Amino acid sequence: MKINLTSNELNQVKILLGREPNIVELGMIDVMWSEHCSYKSSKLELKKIPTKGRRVIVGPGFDSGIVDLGDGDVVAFKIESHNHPSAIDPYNGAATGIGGIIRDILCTNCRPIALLDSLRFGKLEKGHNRWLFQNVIRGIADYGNCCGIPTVAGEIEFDPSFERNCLVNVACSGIGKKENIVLGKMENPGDILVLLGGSTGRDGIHGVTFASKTIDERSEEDRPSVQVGDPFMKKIVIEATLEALSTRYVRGLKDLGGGGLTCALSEMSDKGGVGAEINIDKIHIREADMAPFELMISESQERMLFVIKPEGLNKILKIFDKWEIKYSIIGKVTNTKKVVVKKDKQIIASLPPKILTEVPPIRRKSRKPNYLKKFPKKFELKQKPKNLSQAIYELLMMPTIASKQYIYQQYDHEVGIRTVIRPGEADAAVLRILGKNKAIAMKTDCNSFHTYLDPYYGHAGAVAESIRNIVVTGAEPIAIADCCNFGNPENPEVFWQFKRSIDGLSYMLNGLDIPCIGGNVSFYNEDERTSTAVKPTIVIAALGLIDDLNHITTLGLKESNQAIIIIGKTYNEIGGSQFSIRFNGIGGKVANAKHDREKASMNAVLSSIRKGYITASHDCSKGGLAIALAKMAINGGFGAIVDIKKIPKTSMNPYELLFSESHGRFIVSSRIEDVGKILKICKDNNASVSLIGKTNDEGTIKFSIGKETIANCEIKKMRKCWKNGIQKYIN
Amino acid sequence: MRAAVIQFPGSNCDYDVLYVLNKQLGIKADLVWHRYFRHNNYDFAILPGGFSYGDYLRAGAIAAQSPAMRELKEMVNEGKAVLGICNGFQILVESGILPGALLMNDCLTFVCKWVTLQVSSNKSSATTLIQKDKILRMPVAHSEGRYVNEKHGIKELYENEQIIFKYVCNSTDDFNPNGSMENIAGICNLERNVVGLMPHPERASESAISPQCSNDGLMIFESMIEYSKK
Amino acid sequence: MPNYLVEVIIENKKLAKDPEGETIYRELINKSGYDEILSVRSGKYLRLNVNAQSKNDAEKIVYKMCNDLRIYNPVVHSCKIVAKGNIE
Amino acid sequence: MPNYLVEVIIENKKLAKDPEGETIYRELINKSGYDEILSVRSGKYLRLNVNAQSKNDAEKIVYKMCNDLRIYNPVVHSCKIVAKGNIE
Ligand SMILES: Nc1ncnc2c1ncn2[C@@H]1O[C@H](COP(=O)(O)OP(=O)(O)O)[C@@H](O)[C@H]1O
Ligand SMILES: [Mg+2]
Repeated sequence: MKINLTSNELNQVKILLGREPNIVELGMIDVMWSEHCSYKSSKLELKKIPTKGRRVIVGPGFDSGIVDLGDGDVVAFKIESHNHPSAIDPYNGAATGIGGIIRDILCTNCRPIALLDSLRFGKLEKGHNRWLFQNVIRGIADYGNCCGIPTVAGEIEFDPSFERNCLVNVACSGIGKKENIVLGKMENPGDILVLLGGSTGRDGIHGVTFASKTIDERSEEDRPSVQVGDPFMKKIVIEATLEALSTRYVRGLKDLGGGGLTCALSEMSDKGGVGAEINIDKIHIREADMAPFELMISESQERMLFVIKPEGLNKILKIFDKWEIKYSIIGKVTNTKKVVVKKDKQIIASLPPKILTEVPPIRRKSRKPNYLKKFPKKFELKQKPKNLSQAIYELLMMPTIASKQYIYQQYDHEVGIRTVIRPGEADAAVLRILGKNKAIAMKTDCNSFHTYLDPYYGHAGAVAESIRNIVVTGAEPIAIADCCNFGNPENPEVFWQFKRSIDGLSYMLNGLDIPCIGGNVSFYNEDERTSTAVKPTIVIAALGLIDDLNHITTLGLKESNQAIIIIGKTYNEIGGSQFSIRFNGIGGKVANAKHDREKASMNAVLSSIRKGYITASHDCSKGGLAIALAKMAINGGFGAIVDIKKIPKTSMNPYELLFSESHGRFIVSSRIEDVGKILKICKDNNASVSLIGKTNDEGTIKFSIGKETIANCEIKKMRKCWKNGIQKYIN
Repeated sequence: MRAAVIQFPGSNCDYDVLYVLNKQLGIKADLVWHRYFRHNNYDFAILPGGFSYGDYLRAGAIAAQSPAMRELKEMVNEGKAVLGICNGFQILVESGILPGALLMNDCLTFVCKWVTLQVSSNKSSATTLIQKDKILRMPVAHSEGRYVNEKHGIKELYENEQIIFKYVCNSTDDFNPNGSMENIAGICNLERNVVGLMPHPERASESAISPQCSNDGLMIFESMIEYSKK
Repeated sequence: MPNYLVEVIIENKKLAKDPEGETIYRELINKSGYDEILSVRSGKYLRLNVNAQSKNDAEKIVYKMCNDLRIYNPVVHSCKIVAKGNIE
Repeated sequence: MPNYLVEVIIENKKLAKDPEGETIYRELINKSGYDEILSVRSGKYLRLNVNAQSKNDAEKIVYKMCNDLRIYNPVVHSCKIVAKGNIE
């Protein structure tokens, strides 16, 4: 057996336990003390993130967070990474990532209704990156589609830092009733433990310790630990589980993910202050002669652990039989406050759950990275694009900005008949609550070019951008979940990035008064040989509530002769922008997201949408004003003329006005007669605002400074550039 | 009037169809677990979309062999209306109730998008209330939807007016999403009571969730109800 | 009774085309360097473990099964069944 | 130079799950009473026509191609390449 505990940790274990652990116990402790299960490097930092809010029913600490939508409706929401498996087997790695996040939602007794995927790869010019990209997407598509859960939104970035470590983050939301929520807890001694679903095998061993290591030669031996997903089995597990939960005989439920049975048993018994006893001979297995510790730590897919009231057992087993799904009655809840494992009636492990769940945190060293000192503070245009029109066409072709149709067309984004706003129609996806005049909006975001130059403001910005993306559809933001992706935390420079990132994220959440209801940390996204770590990336998944389906707004321009209005001020912040990256490389001052500005603009936009004044709205982010407006024109088919002199601003440089990625900005269109009302709402909210132009049907987007035209782009040509940006790399 | 929505393991548009029948059209419709399906309890049946048995082997191939299909064949023989949507269509083809085959899309990937259809014939249980040649908007979502048949099979489909829906050009994009022969999107049997189609009418039955406010799909369900009244 | 390994190979008939084989072939030509490869056909493969009196019997059982259960669709597929040596 | 028929069979590794094969076996073959069939593994099949000096060479070319084009992923798949007699 390979042990990853350090000798120091092993000593701590002995002290805590007051004796030597036996081999089974050691296996269990080893897996639970891994970075992935224990959060030992991150937990002190994560404590800083605000998690409370009036709608929060369940915050971090359970399988997924849950928020209250009113009228008894709740939404479970969670995001998770599956980076390491995806890097070596993009198809199965991504597929089982989807499988895992679905289970997290399912075990709260909410029906999973939507998936989101947030992806990062190296550049598509390289064959290896194309292989990862195409197979990750196929993996997500095959799994999500088969389970009947629509994949409704996401984002994608391309940057060389993700070449050897692609990032695959997936989020899921589920809908349920407040009174029916079930948690991952055991509370009543005597309740029966039933393991449902896939059989336990060696295929799932050491996935966790694998995710807590960098990818190097060692993964050769680890390789069999990438699992094959079975979405058909998952679909059956979903339906059988929901049917079983509807009997109300299920008192607790947890999915088996990282740490397998060990994790489920220890966390559930710890949360309820009880104990658990199981008999491993009862577990249904894939392979004969598995060692007890293997059974205890295997992470074989598609499994759930049910805590069932004894009087309801038969009824529930009948449901499992109807679905022809395998299960085993493995043990019961006890009052011993110990997790006890038996084999042939002999006790082979007996541990207090706390030793498995409360792993001592590690205080990591942190130091400002050297690379940050290299970048010039001031951005200088060394290489100028031929002309501004050309710059716009070229930015539209950048895969990070270009159309994502190639991706989302492979995802069933409509199954479930809830999808009101599909990918491509607005910044966020909108799904209705069946039978109600309500909907939820969701989107994931992070700009890793910003976060690399400034983890603090970059992540304040990631929060702001994800929230803006749901606000533009007409949703009130209610919560976020976060997924951290960093290099090796033992490297002080990486840990500095992590700390600053969490600080920036917390700053914005506190300022906007939005709680974080869950998250996930993935470290060691780093190529050991070249010690290149991924750009620091905390993906924010934002969730919003729309309380009237009539208020939903999309991004395409709707008619000619409507007003174009910009809300929010444009600063001299072109560092880390797509424009800068395309023409000058990375460097310069990154957009600083400030919560007061965000709040002012968001409130103004939201009230204007809810009053019905806004006909189209789009968040202004990657590529700046020029690209935001271009996308609105491409989508709606109407052109526009805009005078950039009128933009609320701090500088008069046209590059900055068109391409700066300052936060807190929205572009909206409205009927001419509503302009005054919108301006007033903005003023009341203290938001900078200006009427900058008008839509037309001339088939072009024209930017001018006063009377002088500085760029004039054909919609047709822009559409072509934008549509081909990714597509041209396929076949 | 009572309708059955037959649920196989892996069906995933079952609840969607049920919602349209029950909530939109006020029809009594039951979700019926495939093993419990008995044809004489129902006036018409729908095989919903999804991934029955995970699409393993071939989409619809395993469900086609299930006992539920024996029941369904009796229902078909009695002349009752049967509609197969997407995976339901695949099951009908795999069980031999409808001719031909539905193979992997030309593009080798799953395709989810809205398409334009033309009603090639209104002589079928699913189109009795729709004008011939009418244009409908509806989404597709499948990876095995390419309709293939032998030359004489296609000829027979034409001769007997069995082609019910075709993908047609709507000026943008590739209009045929999967490379189907003759742009076939849906067909019926010789007796015209069984119809299968790849697009999803249940996703186009409410303007609130349609990009162009289309509720064209509703007409297909209404046609089935009308047909079953006879 | 001995056990036999029986292979089932299902390919698309010509009328059904072979988009997957064609794509792989196109990739080969595009990436060049593989001029020696003249054509590619793709198919589905099943490997069965069959308990039978003889190789011939094993093939017969699988043949009947493939037709009864429509492991292939004769309109568009060809199906090849070959029993290999017996398995210990 | 002669042409060889080269077969490529890609399966999930022996110890990996094979949900497709397992489902075909459980839901189709076993339920239909084919008790003589004891197990099923599923895979992908490619049949190539290769111009080469020898059988051995043909196999080598295909092996290289399968790796270059990532026809299979060695992390989860096993890949068997067999050159058959030459084709006239
Ligand atoms: N990986 C993905 N999966 C699903 N949908 C995606 C993905 N990436 C982008 N999208 C969708 O494509 C649309 C455009 O996204 P994006 O190019 O990021 O737009 P913008 O930056 O203008 O907001 C959005 O609806 C988004 O949800
Ligand atoms: Mg956006």
